[in-house]
Amino acid sequence: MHHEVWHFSDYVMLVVSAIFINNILLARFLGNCPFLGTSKRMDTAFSMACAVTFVLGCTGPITWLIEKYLLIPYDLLYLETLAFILTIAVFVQLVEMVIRKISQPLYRALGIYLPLITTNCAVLGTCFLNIKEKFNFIQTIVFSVASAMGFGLALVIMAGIRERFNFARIPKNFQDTSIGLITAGLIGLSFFAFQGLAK
Amino acid sequence: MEGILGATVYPVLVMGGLAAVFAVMLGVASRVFYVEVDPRIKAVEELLPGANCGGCGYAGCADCAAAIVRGEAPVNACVASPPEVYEKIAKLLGKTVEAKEPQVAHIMCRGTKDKAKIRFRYMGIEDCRAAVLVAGGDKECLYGCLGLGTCVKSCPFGALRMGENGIPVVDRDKCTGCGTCVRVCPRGVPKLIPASQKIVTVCNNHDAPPTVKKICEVGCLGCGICKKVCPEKAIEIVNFLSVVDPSKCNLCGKCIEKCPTGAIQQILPG
Amino acid sequence: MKTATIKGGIEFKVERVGGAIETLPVPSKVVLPLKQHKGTACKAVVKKGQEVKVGELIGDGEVPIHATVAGKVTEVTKRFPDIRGGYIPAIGIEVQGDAWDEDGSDLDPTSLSSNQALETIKKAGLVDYNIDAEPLAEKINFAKTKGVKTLVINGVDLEPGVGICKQLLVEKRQEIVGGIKVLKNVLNITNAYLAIESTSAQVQATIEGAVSGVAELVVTSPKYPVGLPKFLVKAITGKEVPSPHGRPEDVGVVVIGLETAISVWDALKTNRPPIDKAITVYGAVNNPKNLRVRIGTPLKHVLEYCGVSAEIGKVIVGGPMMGLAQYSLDIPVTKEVNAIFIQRESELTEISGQKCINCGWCVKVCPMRLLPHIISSYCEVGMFEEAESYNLSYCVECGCCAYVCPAKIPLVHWIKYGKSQIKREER
Amino acid sequence: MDTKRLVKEFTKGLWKEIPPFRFVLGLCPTLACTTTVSDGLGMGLCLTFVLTCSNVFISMLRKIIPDEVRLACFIVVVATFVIIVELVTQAYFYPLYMSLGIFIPLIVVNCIPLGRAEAFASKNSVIYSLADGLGMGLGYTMSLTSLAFFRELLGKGTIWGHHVMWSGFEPLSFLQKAPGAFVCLGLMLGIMNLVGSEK
Amino acid sequence: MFKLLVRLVGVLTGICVVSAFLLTFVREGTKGQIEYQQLKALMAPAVKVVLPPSDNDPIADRVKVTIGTGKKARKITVFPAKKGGKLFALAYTASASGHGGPVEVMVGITVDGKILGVKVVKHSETPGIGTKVTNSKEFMSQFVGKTWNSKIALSNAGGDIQAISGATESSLAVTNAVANAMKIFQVVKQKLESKLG
Repeated sequence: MHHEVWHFSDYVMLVVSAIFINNILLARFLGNCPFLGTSKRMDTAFSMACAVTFVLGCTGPITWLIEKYLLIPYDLLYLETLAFILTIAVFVQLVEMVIRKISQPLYRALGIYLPLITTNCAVLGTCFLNIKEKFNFIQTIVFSVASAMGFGLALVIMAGIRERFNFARIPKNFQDTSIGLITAGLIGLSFFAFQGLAK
Repeated sequence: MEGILGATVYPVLVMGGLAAVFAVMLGVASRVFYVEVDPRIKAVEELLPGANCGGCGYAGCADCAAAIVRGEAPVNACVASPPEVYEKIAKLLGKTVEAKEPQVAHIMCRGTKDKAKIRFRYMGIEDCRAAVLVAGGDKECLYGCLGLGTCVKSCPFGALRMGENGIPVVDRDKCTGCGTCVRVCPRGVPKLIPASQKIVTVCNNHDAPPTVKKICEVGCLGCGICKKVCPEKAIEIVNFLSVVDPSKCNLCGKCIEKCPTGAIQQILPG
Repeated sequence: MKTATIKGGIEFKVERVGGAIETLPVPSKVVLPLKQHKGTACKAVVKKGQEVKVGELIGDGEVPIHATVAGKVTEVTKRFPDIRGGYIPAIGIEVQGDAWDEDGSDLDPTSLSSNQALETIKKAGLVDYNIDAEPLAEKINFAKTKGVKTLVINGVDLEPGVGICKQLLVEKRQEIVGGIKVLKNVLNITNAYLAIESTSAQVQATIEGAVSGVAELVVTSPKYPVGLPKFLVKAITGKEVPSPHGRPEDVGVVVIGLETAISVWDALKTNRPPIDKAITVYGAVNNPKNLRVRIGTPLKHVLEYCGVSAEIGKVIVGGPMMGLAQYSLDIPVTKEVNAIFIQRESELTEISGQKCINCGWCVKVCPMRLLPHIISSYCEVGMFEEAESYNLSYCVECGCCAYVCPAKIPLVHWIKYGKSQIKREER
Repeated sequence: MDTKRLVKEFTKGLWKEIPPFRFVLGLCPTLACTTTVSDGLGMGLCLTFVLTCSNVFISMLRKIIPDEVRLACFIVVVATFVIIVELVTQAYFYPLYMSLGIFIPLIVVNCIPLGRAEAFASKNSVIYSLADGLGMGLGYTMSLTSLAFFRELLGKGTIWGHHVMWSGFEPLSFLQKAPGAFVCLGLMLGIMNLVGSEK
Repeated sequence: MFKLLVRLVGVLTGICVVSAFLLTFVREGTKGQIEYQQLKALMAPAVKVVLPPSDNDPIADRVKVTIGTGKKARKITVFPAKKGGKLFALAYTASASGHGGPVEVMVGITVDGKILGVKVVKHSETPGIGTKVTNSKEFMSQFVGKTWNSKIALSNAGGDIQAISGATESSLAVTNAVANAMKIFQVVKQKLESKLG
């Protein structure tokens, strides 16, 4: 990203790239455990996608601020991992507490997926990528949300396919996770086609 | 403040500060946003591995624990736990088998293909529940076993197998008396009986005697001979079907002798 | 003249059975089930050995049953095979005569008041021959309480090949017009349509001329299942009958069969209950025919008359698409029977056990615009909630999907199974 | 101290509960860091170190950590060892560090250390936790190495960088890409189930 | 409530402080080695091109010198090449802005101030156009032999460096970068020699 000034089209390209070309799940291998765990049913998958989008939309910018105003000035870059994961863990726990108190329906729909997010490498991974790609604050927000949407897209596609597994005669030993992984591979293969979108 | 010790000042201050702020936030939030939860959920959660792997299909161990306590998920819902954990959870929730007379399922029909009359050739889906939708089933008898094995397929313990003549057979060693077969059978042919019951009327037909005579060679006619000959008055005729009360039965075997169709059977020796 | 059609459906290349409606000779024995309508069975009011006259009341209940022949009651049984597969009470009569004792009255039905007409309809035991054989008096009363504004006379033969309505439109034009007038009068409405399947322009013009001033003629495309009330209402008035349990009356329309209108006219004019029924007998018979059959005539007698040559595979009452296969030829023709279709042994299809290949043909023909393959697949694996989320209960069971399925999947059977399981779970 | 139990806790991770095959956990590095045997082995050993150390320390601290900050504390402990690994690999195994890239810091959100911390170390004494961590870590290393073996052999035609396939062998480069990793793991899982179910 | 807070803060802060303290030691212990590894990965190929073979490892023997004073002060890493323990050449990087961003070049210079070689280490020029310059050995060889006080400029600016046609901007950037490097040669050399002792 060597442009100094970013135009609208650059942001569009960033979003397209994060969702399709470098899909966080299928191309970058981040967030696979919840991917396989929560893609068995469409409603679960959708809730998880929403929860991840919300958390990443918040923690992406927060970690960026921590990096910029705490770690860089005091030359503590080696503590990045520690500071980021601590922030994410605490943030997720806080949000869970708040949602549980203020809205039971929302908690049933979203909150119960929050503990899964702490251990979701897609979240921490995206925070690292924000720093690695030297994004500014706005780009960080856009990239974080777009990455989470890419995660959600892959999750929902997978859930749609896995719901249909019920109709298929899958050999017993390959049922569930095994066929899930193979399917994920095939989805990933089809996402290769999007690489033509980038220059 | 020189040298290596000096270098530790900022990291310690920054991380310590961050941690202190977070700890205060969490501590305050945990009080302000305190929500009462069923202590059993917490207890079950303790027993689960806590890996939040999502393998059970629920969102994390806490959710799975809640589902187990609510009774939505089986005690063994967690795929990542060894059997000991299941036992512990069952104990915790008081879901152990109570000390009562164990029950087993028994197929209350002997109307095999050669004994019970068939009305037509059924050509539909291999499932009893679907078969009853087609003109009420292919047997003349509207109470008997259709023999398509829905109970066999649905038994979670593999305790049922299809016999040679199209009537399922219960493996009494494997049967836990869970009653799944009773629930799935569209005609209620399997019934739960006390595991010690030895004499049973193996029929489910409630038709009047002349009708039964016409449609099945081995059905209970509801003629009442067994009731008459029973010295212990252990047999009742309920809606043209004889029912043996095992608590009164003294195993004299007179009913078996006299039954014109052989519907009353001794199913256990002794 | 309006035209109407539906989305989806199938255009069968089968000719409708033509020819004048022949009267079938009365058999030596008739059986009259005490339930020939949708509802509860009647109670027999005659005993074994009793002599009955034509038109004598033999079963009393919400829809009374009358003797259709003169003769001696040979049996009053509680367990006679039913068209739907169970057992129902029935009365057997040995035939001694088939004519009315005295001439019927010659009234002017249009002069009767609404209540008088309804009373007669009820007493005559009329049912709506359209589908399901609903008790007509009840249906009219229901329509009135719903404030129905539109009457649709369904002159479309639902099943492919059936030619009854087509033939009645030629033979009974006067009675049809009279019947519509009476029904409009009874329902106290002015707006009526007569729906017929498209035929030659000349015939259409004749009918239009006959009904002009009484009802507007609607010509439907020759597509199955446009004859189902739900689709007729949608095609004619544009109103959607709410699914899954809604009725045309809910949107202010009442749909009544063509033959029903004729029977109403006849019953009011002569003050007699109906004793015969027009049916089409076709399929694997030597002479496919439109027949007027005395109610209670066993199927065996009908088939013998039409000459069944090849070994019979299935005898289906109603028609190939939505009909019910019969296991006993002792079952009589009742008010519920519109047609008898005979399938050859060689034409029977076994279930293949193959999985859905997602060709989408069922989706293309489904007139309810559902996804039959997904619904049936969910039913197959026991996921009924998911099937319901694809509107399982909206299915009208017209059978188009199963007819076109190249994998020979019994889609309708799976769907019926799913519906029954959902009902079971609700209980 | 019970030697038998110690052996049991150690060996269970090697076959009976071998991650990620038995529980589908820690998938991201399993997929991303197995293009070559050396990467797989390196990643596995890094994780083994983190897992063992964090297990030991969490086991030691298990009595003083309050419930409200349990997750945060666990994650800090794990993160500390992850950073140590990160710094050490960077200093002495630079090529490995470069090829594992973002996945070294991401060990912190790997479900295995955190899961073992929650499930085992927080409930058991130090010595068993050590055995558990070591066993699980080595099991994970074995899994990664074997997966990497197939991916490198068939995807590149090499093992440990040496050409071993016959000349003219056309590598299935698909296996080196993301989709290939999913498919390969899915197939291995299915075959593992087959072997496991026969027992 | 207060007691709980103290405990929460105490434990979490305690663990974090201990962790940070510990990590600082690890970091201090590995710092030099990490820098060496990074520079080796980044600079070693360029150093190899611009400096002739030497007895020592120029990366390991790197020296940091400060150029300028006050706000303009910046640190430059210099890679010395020695033979028989005696400094005979040095290499360092300098940059100038190009078409897509800064272009960084590594310049190898003898102790007398004669250029031994030039190599681009970092650039973001347009692939296919700017890279014609950055990858061109002929273009780079034009600098060889120039001394610290000779004029280093493109031919159209009065110098004798021939730009590559179609990529003037990139040619200019490289030339400027080399010129920038030569400007500070004297200072760098002095500071280096004083540091090496």
